[in-house]
Amino acid sequence: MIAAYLVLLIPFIGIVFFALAGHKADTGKLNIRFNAVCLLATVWLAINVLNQGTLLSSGKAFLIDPFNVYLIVLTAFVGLTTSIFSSPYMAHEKELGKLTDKRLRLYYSMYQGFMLAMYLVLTTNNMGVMWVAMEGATLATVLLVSLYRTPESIEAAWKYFILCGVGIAQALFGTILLYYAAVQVGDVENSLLWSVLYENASKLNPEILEIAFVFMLVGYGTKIGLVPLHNWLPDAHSEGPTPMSAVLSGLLLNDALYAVVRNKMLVDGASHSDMAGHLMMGFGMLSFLVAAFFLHRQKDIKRLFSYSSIEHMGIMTFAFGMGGPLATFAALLHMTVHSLTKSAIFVTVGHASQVAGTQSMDKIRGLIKTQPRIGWGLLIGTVAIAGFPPFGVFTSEFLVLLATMHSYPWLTPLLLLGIGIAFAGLFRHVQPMVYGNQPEGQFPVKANLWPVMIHLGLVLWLGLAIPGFLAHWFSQATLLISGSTPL
Amino acid sequence: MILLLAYGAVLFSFASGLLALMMDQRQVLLGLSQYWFKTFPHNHQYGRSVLEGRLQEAHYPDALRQAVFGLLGLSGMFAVLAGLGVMVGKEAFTDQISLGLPWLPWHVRFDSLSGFFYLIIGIGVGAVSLYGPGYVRAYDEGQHPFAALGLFTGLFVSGMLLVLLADDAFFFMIAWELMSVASYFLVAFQHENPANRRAAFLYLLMAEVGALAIILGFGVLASFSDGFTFDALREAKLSSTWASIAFVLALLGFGMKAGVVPIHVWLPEAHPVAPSHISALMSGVMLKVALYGLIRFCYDLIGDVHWQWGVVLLIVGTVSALGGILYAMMQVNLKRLLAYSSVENIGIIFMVLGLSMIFMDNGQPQLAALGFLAALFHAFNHALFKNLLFLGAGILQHQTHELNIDLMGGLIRRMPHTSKLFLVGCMSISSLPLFNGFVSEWLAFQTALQVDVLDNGVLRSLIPVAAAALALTAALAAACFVKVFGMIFLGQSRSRHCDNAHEVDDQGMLAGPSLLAGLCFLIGIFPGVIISLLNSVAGQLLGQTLPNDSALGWLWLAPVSAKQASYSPPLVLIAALIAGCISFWYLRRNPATVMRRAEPWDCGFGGLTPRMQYSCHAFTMPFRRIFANAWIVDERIDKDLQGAMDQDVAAIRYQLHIQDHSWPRLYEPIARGVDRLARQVGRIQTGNIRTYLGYSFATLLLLLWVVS
Amino acid sequence: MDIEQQDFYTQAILSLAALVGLTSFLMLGQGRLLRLIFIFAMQGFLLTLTAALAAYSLDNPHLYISAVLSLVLKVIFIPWMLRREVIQMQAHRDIEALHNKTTVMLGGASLMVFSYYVLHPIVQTTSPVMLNALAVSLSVVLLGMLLMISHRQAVAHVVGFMAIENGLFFAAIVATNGMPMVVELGVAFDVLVAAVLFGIFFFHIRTSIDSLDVDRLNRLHEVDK
Amino acid sequence: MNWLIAMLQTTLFVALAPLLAGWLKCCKCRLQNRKAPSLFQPYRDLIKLTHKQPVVAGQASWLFTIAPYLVFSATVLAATVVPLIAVDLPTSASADVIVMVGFFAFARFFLALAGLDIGTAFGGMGSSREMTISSLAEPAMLMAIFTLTMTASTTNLSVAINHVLNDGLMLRPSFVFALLALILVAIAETGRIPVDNPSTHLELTMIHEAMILEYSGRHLALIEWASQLKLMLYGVLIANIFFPWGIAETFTAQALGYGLLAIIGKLAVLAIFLALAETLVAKMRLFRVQEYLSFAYLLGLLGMLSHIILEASR
Repeated sequence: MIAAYLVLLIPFIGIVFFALAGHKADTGKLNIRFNAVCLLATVWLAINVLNQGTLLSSGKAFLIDPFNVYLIVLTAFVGLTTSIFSSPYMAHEKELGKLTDKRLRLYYSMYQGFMLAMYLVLTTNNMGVMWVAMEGATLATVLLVSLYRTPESIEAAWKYFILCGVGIAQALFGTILLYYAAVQVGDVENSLLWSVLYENASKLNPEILEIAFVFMLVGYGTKIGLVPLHNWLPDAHSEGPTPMSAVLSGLLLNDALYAVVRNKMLVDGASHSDMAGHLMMGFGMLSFLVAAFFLHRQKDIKRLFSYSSIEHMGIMTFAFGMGGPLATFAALLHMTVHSLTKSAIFVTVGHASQVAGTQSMDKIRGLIKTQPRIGWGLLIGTVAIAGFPPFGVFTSEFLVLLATMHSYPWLTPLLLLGIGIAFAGLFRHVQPMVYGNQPEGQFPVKANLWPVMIHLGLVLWLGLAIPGFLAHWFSQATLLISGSTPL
Repeated sequence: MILLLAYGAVLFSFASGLLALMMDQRQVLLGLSQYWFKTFPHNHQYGRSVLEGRLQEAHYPDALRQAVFGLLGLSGMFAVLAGLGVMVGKEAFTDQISLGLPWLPWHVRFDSLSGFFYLIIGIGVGAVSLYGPGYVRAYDEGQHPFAALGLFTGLFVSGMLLVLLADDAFFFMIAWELMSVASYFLVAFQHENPANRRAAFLYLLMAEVGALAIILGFGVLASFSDGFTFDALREAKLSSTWASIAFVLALLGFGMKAGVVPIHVWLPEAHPVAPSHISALMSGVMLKVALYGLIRFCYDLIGDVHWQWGVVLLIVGTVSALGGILYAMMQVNLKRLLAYSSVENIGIIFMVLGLSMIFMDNGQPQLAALGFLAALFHAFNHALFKNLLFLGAGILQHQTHELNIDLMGGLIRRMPHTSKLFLVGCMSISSLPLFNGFVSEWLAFQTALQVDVLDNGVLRSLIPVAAAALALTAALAAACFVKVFGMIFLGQSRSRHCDNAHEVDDQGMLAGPSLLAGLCFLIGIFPGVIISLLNSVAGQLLGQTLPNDSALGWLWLAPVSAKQASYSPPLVLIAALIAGCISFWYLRRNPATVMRRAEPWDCGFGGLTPRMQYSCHAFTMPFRRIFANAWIVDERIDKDLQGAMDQDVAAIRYQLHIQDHSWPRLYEPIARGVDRLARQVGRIQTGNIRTYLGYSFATLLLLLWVVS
Repeated sequence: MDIEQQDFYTQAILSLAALVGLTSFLMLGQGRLLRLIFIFAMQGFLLTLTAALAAYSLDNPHLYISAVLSLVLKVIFIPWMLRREVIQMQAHRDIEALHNKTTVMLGGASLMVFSYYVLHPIVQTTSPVMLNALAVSLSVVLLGMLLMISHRQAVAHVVGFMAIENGLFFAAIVATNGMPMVVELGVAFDVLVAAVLFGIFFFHIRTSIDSLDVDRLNRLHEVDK
Repeated sequence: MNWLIAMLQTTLFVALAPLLAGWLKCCKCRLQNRKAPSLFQPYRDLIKLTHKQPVVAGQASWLFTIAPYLVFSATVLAATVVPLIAVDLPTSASADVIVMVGFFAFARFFLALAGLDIGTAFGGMGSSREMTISSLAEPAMLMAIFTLTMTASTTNLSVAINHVLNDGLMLRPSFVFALLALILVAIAETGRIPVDNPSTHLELTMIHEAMILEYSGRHLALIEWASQLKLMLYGVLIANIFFPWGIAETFTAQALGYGLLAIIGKLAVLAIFLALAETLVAKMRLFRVQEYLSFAYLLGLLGMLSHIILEASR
């Protein structure tokens, strides 16, 4: 359990430290170290979980089970690789004069703040604290979205702030309702603890829980980016600094979905109707389809990939909603591979827009000829995210498709349509950027592409074979969520 | 042992891909070799000198290319051996590789059907590996890095081989998509051309949609069984409706890859722009893998085929065959033409396969086996001659830097070897007797003519009509390839490039096609070899082989019974030789009649110019008039007028634009629809935060209303 | 349910609920920013009263902390901050003309009914008082959203946002006698930080578009003009 | 022995072909009130041509010189398949009717290539037209033949003829249609009026003649002979399939002699009909040919359908 406290403590120190000294020249490297230590702590935590099974802290304040342990490691990992990417990236931005010392301090401090919020969301056992942490994540990142202080970025940040704030307020209402339902059957003190709620789920009033779930879904769903609550997402992703987009897409959305799924487990325990699942399926499918169409109309490279995130979150929500071991397993896997792939893509996207000096896709051309690594990274990343094997995204989409065919065959044409359209939307934009001749005045930039290679390598590995411990966690989590395992 | 050979083929192709990555790593290799010889200084003196010679800067690229293609060749050889071995052994091998999902390792099964397609791939890859080193040398390393080309070629080949090995849906799809993606990168290889990018995009998009359809097809089967292994899927008990849905999905998916009309459009876009040896593999081999998928899916996994599916295949095949050859005829780009001709041949294969299904469901397993055999035989033949023709086209492109048939001409004198090889290809594809194309077509006719055994009147009248369409296709194909050969090799040269063209220097570039041409001829004469191999496939898959096809001895081909039909290519060859020799001898014995060369007849207008010749468009004009509705023809004649009253014609420009019907009828509406929908959907994102809040509000109210 | 039969606490809570609801309505129809802020402070005060009352009646000391928090934050700090900003930015003279005030008010009223309708299933498990209180807090939340949707001033959006928070707070006190302490503190912290951030944003928005009208924040759209 | 007879039959086929052409020309001249040349004039022409020195265009390739031999051999091979005077000969088992069509295609393929080889406009024109017409004629012909082969359920010509013989005289509607279709196709394929005119060298109407315009000497002889052979082949096909009576079923000298006489008689009559038709009908425009051939195809199809609907056993 010490590991868990450590995981929370390190970013907390980070916030304070960088708030004071974030403008120094080697802060980027220091940030990497902070994240690296954090990753070590999470790995330690993971080993503990692997050896001892589910961990519950003494005050029951923290719960580490197979469902969140891998997300914690993933968070730390993506946090680390993104910090590796952000170090030269931010240095470059500072050279260009886009940033001042003060803002760099803010950036690094809030980076750690965001990581703290993420860890807290995942580790906490208390649904209220989860909400607080989720709101904290919004607060930490909202100033980062407007870091460049351009009118667009301020607008995006404002929208992000208001929409997510209002949205997440609904989630609090849902949490209060949940609490209300819980205090009627259990003791007041521990009634918001998930582990307690989960044990008593069958005693809870299903009607209240269903209403509570609606609020939760709308609330956290805003953060997941479910259509039609998604409007903030492309704006925030496109206007903030790219490392931020990478962690937003790779981590924040996952964690919001994590929160929804935790709640769904409670609702499923209380009520025997599939209402929660059906709502999630509906939202998931809608997001997936609408985002697929949105992809076709994008002009900004980061907006493009943020819509792709919406699309994938839609798939995951859909799969979680469908329930069943296969779909749940697929959704868990998809969370992992999507995070890895999408953050890798954002890294290359960041460098690509630095190469071209713009985020406008019309002006980015011939990346492979200009800087082959960035070009190939973007292309391969897109291939991976589009769901081509042997990358892991394929595995999860394959399972989702098969599960859908099994349970809701009449939905498969929609899935087929959506994947096809989304694919076309992505590639019609990505291809011209990476291929073709090098335009005038486009030169390579200093870039560290190890994160991309590592991420894509991992995704490839997950596509070819899922390592034993991960498979074990996935199947345990599947058991927890859906009641049976696919094994 | 045989399984090891099969794995070896995969590994070698994979290794060749990885080796290609070493193109930029000469220093690393040099360091490695020095380290190696420093550690073990005593032995390998000879090897050391050779290796270090190769690693010198001047020799390195060539040596590496040789090595990469050498590995590919080994892979091909192993594939051939493995394929032959499993077909002769008539035994299926299974294995598991501990990759994949935790509860689903990759299942491997190598049986006669896989073996046969292994053989096809092996031959194709073997020919390409001979041809490749010479061909790719022309690429500028800075512009078109060999590393990418070699890597994806290796992956492409290993992907195709893995598809054949796969014995569960998941592994199958991984291998399938590996094949698609790798070939996508190959199509996009020369990506500075917009045509390449467009083709690659279209190709990948259609591959993706097709793959999804296949996954769903597997999904249907998996819904009725417990697991994704093919063994489990075979056990699936499907209702007739679901089986048909699965079939349609499979047809969509595999048909998209195989290129049946109207889902063929990626083919004529992608094949012309890929490097020629890759187009050869794609057209000659990859389409066969799609065919394999369909056969595996329908005959093996679903099991009991319905005759209605056969009718669907028959119709789709007929349309593809006719459409393919008609479109092919109108093309002026040689590789595009060949691509359309692939559509035609795939159509023929599908037709025959459809016949086989019809017979199968009507309780005629023997005739089903005949049709099945004819289909596979044609697939094999098509692999040979299409590979040959694409490699030939590659030579032409390599030597003349031109793919436009209308700008070639007279190359038979400048490129004698190439022209002979190409002629063999043209004759095979036109299904002329003595060549392999004819044998499979003959078998196809034999299958169609057995229609008398059926009870269903509709089928009885439909199949002969299809047979006549097949005849029309064959005749049109002959016309088409007369055009191809005539325009390219005969007549007078139509452009400067062709004037300066000469035969290729690289022996390998001729060796590859020669191998294929030789096989085309040999199999045309001794088809029994392939048929006996195929009998093992049919025996394993359908449980039915052809009756003793050797009743008349190995010289004869009598698929049903000697009474009904027989064909003996060796005898025909002998007879032809006798007739030819006699006439030759008789007519040339008089020394006074030595041939004299003179100017050709020019109607007294003073010399022929190349522009007087019939061009492609002129040659096909009668067809254009007769089958006017098969294309969207945009013909324009512009006249430059001059002189008083504008009465003198100074110059005439003729423009002809021919388009596939499927674009404006099918694809453009879809593209427009998506764009329009996307525009509508885009209106959600108004930019006004109050609207967004409104969405959120409305969603909340709606959901609350729903649950309460 | 007869109000005469309830104890004094319940009666007081119900009255306060009615007053909170009323303040929400008042805010919804208010076009002047300073008055809006004032009504918001009033609402905060009512919440403080409620918390204190609940703490007193139920003998629940940690609700006193909630009451103090709410007093400090929602009655004093946030209104003060908003007021200062509005005056600084010379926005207090802007009168926002609501286009269809009647419709909005009617909509608000129907929202109240809707809240009762939605929460009606709960009635089986709980006292009607709770239902009333919950319904009022839900309608405060919804009215807060409606306020944001109908007003164009950024300040009004912040007020709406905080009003939603008020509704939640009210629900927490009435229905469950407050959340666990750690959550309460966390929420209060979040609200505080949010308020500060809003202050920062007013400044940024003002400098970037020279106005606080959120309708002018519309560069990021995807509609073909 | 059988093989000997088969070779003899083929030789006979090749030898008689010019005679048929001569007879046809005779009939035609008579019908047109012209003085007819000798019946053996085609032989004399051929001999004359073989003694001449062939003149070949300067830029002609090896394909141009080899094509006549190939064309001739392919046509001879086709002739081996078709029973002329006797059925059940071994050569007809080595290849069936589909192979025969294949031989025709083979010959045509090379003839068309040869036409393109020199690079004159005429050659290209002839090749293009020839390929067009034949690609339309081929399906029609197969349709007609399929009717027969389905009746006899074999594609082996010899067996099929046997089948018709054994059935005796039966009125089959399908045969009527097939016969008509085959006649139409034969006219088109052998380049007779109204599709093509073998005796014209008018530039714009030539089809077959345009392709071989550059040939002379022995090459021309071979090609001429091959086309005479083809004419005879079609004649024999029509005669022996639809009116097989008289053909030898045993290999006695008597039977063979009768067979020979019978076929000569049948061909003579057929030639008269053909000459009559050529005299009465005018040549049609090139782009009417497709209508003509689609009519043939339609007839073939009708034959097939009437076989399936009216005659089939079930």
